[in-house]
Amino acid sequence: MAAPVKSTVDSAHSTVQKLTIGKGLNLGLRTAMEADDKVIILGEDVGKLGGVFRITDGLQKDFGEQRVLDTPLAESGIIGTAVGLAVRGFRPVCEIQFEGFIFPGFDQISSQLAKLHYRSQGRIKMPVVIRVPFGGGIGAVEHHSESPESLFSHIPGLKVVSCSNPADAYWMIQQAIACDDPVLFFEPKRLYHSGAVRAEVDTAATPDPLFASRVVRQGTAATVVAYGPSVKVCLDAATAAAEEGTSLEVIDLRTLSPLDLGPVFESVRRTGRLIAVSEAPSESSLTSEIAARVQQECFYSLEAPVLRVTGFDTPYPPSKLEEEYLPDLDRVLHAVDRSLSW
Amino acid sequence: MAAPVKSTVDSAHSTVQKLTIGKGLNLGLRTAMEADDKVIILGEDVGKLGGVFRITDGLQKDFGEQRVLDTPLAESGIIGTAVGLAVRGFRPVCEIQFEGFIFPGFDQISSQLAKLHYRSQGRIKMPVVIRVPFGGGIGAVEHHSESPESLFSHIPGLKVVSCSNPADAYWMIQQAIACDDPVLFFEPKRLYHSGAVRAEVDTAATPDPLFASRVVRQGTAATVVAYGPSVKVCLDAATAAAEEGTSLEVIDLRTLSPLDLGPVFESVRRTGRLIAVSEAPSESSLTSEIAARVQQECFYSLEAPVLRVTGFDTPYPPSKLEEEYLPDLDRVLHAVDRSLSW
Amino acid sequence: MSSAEQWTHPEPGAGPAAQAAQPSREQVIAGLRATNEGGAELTQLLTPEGERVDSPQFDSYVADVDAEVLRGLYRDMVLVRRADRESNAMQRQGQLGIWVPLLGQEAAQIGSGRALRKRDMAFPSYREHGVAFTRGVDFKELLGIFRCSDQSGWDFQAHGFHPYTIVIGNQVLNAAGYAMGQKFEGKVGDDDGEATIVYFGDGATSQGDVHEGFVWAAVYDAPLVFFCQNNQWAISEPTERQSRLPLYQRARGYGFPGIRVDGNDVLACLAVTRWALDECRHGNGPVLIEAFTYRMDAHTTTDDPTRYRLSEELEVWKHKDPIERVRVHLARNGLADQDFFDKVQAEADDFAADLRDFCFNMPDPPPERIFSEVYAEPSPVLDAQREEYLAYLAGFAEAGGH
Amino acid sequence: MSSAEQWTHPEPGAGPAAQAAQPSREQVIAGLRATNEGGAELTQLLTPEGERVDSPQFDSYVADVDAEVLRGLYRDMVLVRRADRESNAMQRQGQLGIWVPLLGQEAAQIGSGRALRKRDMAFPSYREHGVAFTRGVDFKELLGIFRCSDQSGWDFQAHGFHPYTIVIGNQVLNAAGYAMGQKFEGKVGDDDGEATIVYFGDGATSQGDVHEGFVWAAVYDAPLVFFCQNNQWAISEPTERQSRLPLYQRARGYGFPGIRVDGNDVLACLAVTRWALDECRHGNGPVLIEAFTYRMDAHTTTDDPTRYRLSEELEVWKHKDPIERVRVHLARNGLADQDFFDKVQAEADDFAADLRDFCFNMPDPPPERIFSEVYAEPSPVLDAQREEYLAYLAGFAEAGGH
Ligand SMILES: Cc1ncc(C[n+]2csc(CCOP(=O)(O)OP(=O)(O)O)c2C)c(N)n1
Ligand SMILES: Cc1ncc(C[n+]2csc(CCOP(=O)(O)OP(=O)(O)O)c2C)c(N)n1
Ligand SMILES: [Mg+2]
Ligand SMILES: [Mg+2]
Repeated sequence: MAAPVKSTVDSAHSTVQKLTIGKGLNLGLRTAMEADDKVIILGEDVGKLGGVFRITDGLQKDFGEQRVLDTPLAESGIIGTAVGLAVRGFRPVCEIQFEGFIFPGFDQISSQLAKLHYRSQGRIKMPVVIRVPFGGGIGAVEHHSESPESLFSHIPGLKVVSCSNPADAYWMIQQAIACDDPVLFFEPKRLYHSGAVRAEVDTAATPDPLFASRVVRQGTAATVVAYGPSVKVCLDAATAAAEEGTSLEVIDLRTLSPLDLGPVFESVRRTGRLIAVSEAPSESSLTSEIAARVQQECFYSLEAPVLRVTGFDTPYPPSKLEEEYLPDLDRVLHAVDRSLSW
Repeated sequence: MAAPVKSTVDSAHSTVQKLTIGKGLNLGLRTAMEADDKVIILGEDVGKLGGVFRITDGLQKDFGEQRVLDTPLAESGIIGTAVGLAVRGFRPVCEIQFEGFIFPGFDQISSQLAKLHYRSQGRIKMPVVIRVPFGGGIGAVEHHSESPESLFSHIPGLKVVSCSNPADAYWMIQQAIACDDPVLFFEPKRLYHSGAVRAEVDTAATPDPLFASRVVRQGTAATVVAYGPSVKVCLDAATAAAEEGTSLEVIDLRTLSPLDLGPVFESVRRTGRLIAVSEAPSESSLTSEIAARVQQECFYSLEAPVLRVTGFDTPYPPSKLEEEYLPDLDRVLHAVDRSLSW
Repeated sequence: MSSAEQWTHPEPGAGPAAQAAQPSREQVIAGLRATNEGGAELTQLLTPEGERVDSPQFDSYVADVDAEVLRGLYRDMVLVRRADRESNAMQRQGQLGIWVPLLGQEAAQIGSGRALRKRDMAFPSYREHGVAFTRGVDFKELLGIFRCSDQSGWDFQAHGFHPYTIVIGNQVLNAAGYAMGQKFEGKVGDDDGEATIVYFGDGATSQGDVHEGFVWAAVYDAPLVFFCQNNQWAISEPTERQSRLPLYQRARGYGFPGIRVDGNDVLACLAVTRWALDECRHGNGPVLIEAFTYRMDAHTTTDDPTRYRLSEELEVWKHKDPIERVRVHLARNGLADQDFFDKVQAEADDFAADLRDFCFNMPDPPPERIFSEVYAEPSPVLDAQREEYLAYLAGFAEAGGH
Repeated sequence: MSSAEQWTHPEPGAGPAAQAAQPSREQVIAGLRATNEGGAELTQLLTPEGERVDSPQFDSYVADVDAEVLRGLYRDMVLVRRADRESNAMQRQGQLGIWVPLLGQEAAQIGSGRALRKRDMAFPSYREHGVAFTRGVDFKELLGIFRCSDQSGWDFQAHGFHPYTIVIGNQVLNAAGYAMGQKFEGKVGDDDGEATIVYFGDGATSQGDVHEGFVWAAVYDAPLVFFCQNNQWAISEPTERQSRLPLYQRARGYGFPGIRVDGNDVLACLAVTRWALDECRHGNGPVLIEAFTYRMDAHTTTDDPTRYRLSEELEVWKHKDPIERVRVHLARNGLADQDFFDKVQAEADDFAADLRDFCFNMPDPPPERIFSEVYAEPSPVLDAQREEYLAYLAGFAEAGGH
């Protein structure tokens, strides 16, 4: 394993910066590239353009064309060569332009990336990160708003995480790069440049571990668990609920595989109620898994079944309808009401 | 929609034949091809060889090279051209040689096959069947024993089914071909030629609907739900349990998406206990979905949490270890015991 | 099937190659990417200056193109450009979520689109508004996609025009399958044969699906024209990021003809595509056409090309404008007078105004659309979801608004 | 990087082409698939009759191959064939779950494998037991895969030999990435440069991944030799189901050299692969080699080739046997005596006996192996699953057996 991520305190400058998620990722990537010259970035348009979301902005200029590669247009190629680069000792960070375009690379992910460590009895490490902007709410055309993360959480050998705020963006991307396992890194694209989640990030702080969930708001009446873009929705819902006297506990899952459900179990044992929120379709999904495990671990604590607020089991609709499709504050609160009145 | 599958009684001959699952599929394919000359078969080695499992044996000889196509070696090509053939009005039946090789075709499945009907507002039908031999227990090398069906059940726009016996093999493949939606058809490869499930099939009978679950053994103490190759395991377990005085109800899921959980809910309301069995890894899987929905629908009926007996969350191990990896009679009974003593 | 050997050493665009290069203007921009690389191998019938050059190989394919037809092609191009610009503007005004401009690619699209016959089938990517126009698809029907109220509006069968495909390369395999179907149905083999054309970009050539489309079409002798619009850019990446060789030469490895045509020359695009379709109709397909053209605007309205390309490059290509050369040709040769040009302009303005009007008044789809047409046959699980959601919405309505 | 133009009209295997065709025997089997299609374009240094033919282009690459080296190549081939036959037999006896025979492909594998240097890297498919041998991988270490007690046993880094890859085409992209890494690390550019070789079959050429591997390697000038063993069959499908053209010509569309070598000629395979690796070491990669050979046995032990090919075809190819021609060459030219051949045979028998012994005594892996090495860093969820399962097993043990 590469050295664990640590902060480098530079006493001459303040270590606190106000960052968006996008800037947090950019700075995190830069820091990781400075720390280890085996870290390279691969993807479509990640070079001069800095990626269509500008997450890799400025990196090719500063690190050169052999560390930030504008690749040919093919996702299996991006991931398949990243696997080979990892065999050679590199730590590739792939950018998939939009989550809807990860599928041509699915085979390399499931057949090679996920399995080479196992197949080689641990001789081959796969420290590859695949960054995936995901989720809806940006008014886009087809294939630009989906949430396929559950698929990857079903594949053994992969690790899957998602960040929901600038500090996590900054730290988690570095931790993912430092991790010797392949990490699918899901980024909440609609929040990339959102002022609403902009926050001060102390680059000298000690980050939480990568594969750990976090209680982001404490409460007593019911537990709400979410990840990525839905965390903000749930926090807003909790604020609204509080105004009406209902105290919600909100947990940011952060790690989608392996799941760290300890904090969820602990919370549900107190509240007796759980609402799992995700933009993905519900069938055979992460929220199914959460429900399945919570009903088993907290069987005697549950006062209502685990309820789910998710995207519907349809293709992502024309985005004029996405406000209807995506879990929003109202739907979360509606589920809370149902849970409370079960 | 093509005409619904009906039996054609031929009074001169007996309509009852003793068939394996493999023969049932072969006969079902033949019958479908005779009934509709738009039905064509595509895949690797499906022609002269009759497929590596001989499921398409004899079909190219009788229907010619334009109806049974030995394709170039590329799964995206097989599925992508099947999509185009369907646009043209054909009803392609693709064979994927082993489930581990479906992944190069994942993109065409999720981006085109699953979505063209929705995208075109119903103008383009996608009557494509993808036959996938799946599951373990054949002592094979890597990529030949997996159970990826949960992935497809997570993708809206697809239908997913699995057969567990010769009669279903014979009828369900015809019904899948007659269905105007894309159907992923998972076939329990280790049972293809198994005498243990060989059975008499009456080709003049009226089949059950395709998208319906079925109670295959009635019982009172606990419910066990499974599909494909696991159904036999569960039936054997029920027999063993009966000998020890425990009465298990066994349900063959048959349709994995859309799920038909009505019979499961009904059963659980009687037994109060459910064990869901599948060879697939458990995380974000079909068994998660079953648990999630059952805990919600049968909240007050459950006397124990829904338990799952599944493959582990690891890559499929070297097959010398598959007897340890796959749910077997002992593990099912162990779960039943745990449920009963919760 | 044409002999494989024939294409082992293809000599594409043999006829007009000599005249094709117009070095004078290009050489102005030393240090820029070689925008004249299309030169020596380029099939061209109309120079950027509007001069008609002879082509022994392809003249016969446009023998019927008289002044009227040429004026028609001019009108087509002016109309789609006008509609394209209007749509671009409407995106700026918030009426469309995004727009994918075709600016600069009018000749490639109108020329190839007009080469198709009614029963032929076209599989577009996402930028083929000009081809859509030639297939009789109302430009209005395209807007829903970019307004994000819809994913594909037209009747694909009536128009012989498949829905737009966004995932790069997918449609190439779908088109190969469709063309195989034409062949299996016996619709190939003589002058009346059917054919299919599939559109994709220079970037797309790297995708596995495009390769597999080449393999399938070659192995099954599918009546398929691969029409690659090489507009020099895949978003920010120049063609050099995808290939060492000119893209039309990719065909050499598969044993079918590949040819590079001046994609800004509507006449050459028409001729070469007719030839290619003809090969397909007769069972000599597939054929790869590389239309050498230029994306004169941004990749989409969300793109900022100043980050990755020099404006000088655009200036050079302006000299090769696909519409201007036809205009000059018509005018110089007395094939159209000012009145004609004015009328076309007026028609284009009306066309745009009408489009604008339509777009501004386009209704949003109802929430039920989320659930409709997911399947051809019912799914009880989904029906239950729909009912539950509509009941939930109704609850809000009762409570006095969402 | 070599000039693209150079390969626009490649003249592959220019030197020895004329002598390459051995029409007499092939023509016996009229009506069979044209097994002599390799003819005119084939690079060959040793005829099936064991005659050395000159090659102006390639002779220098085997100038060091004296009698001793040649005897070594012979020995290599005899040993791997013997081990292959033994493994095949052990499968029949239930000691292996499956076997993937290399019979007939010894020259392609030994010739190319012996061309590699220690620091080079090889990415095999699943049939490269001969290459494994040249990389110093103990044949025993291969057996676990086919006994299904293991998925890859050797130390890939020490041997410069990647794990077997079963999913067709995957390894081609992985190898391209690895070769890019060699380049990025500055290990390319002179005689001491490193290179990578990747093995795949004729059927694999249809896969998108192989195409993308071509694209990547070409665009990044990766030091990668694509070594396609065209053994004429992809299970039951002849090469005609994959391509109209000889496969080496696929390279033409990408702008790098493609060459067809007699895959049953160990000397030619050695020479051509050395040349190709040399190109790569110097930064002129990639290169595609098509080794024209024949799968003399079934696809695997589960396959029944009588269902899809005529035994006459096999008979013809027996005349081209890769080992026999070296034996004849050595004998006729007095480079080896009977004693040598006897010794090699005895060594091969010992080799096989040892293998057999090892295989029959191979232990099964413990249940914990299921859970080990899934991740490099711990996964608590999986650890819990392991503990639970081991406890469950222990429960059985306590209760007196599973
Ligand atoms: C599989 C896939 N990957 C990435 C994208 C994102 N994307 C959209 S257009 C584009 C560039 C396409 O370039 P080209 O093929 O040259 O077509 P052009 O846009 O120039 O017409 C990219 C990378 C996509 N749509 N599909
Ligand atoms: C993606 C994928 N599809 C299908 C298979 C099943 N399969 C194994 S070997 C083979 C044929 C390979 O033929 P070729 O590439 O010529 O190699 P050969 O076996 O002849 O050495 C097939 C179809 C596979 N392993 N991977
Ligand atoms: Mg382009
Ligand atoms: Mg082969």
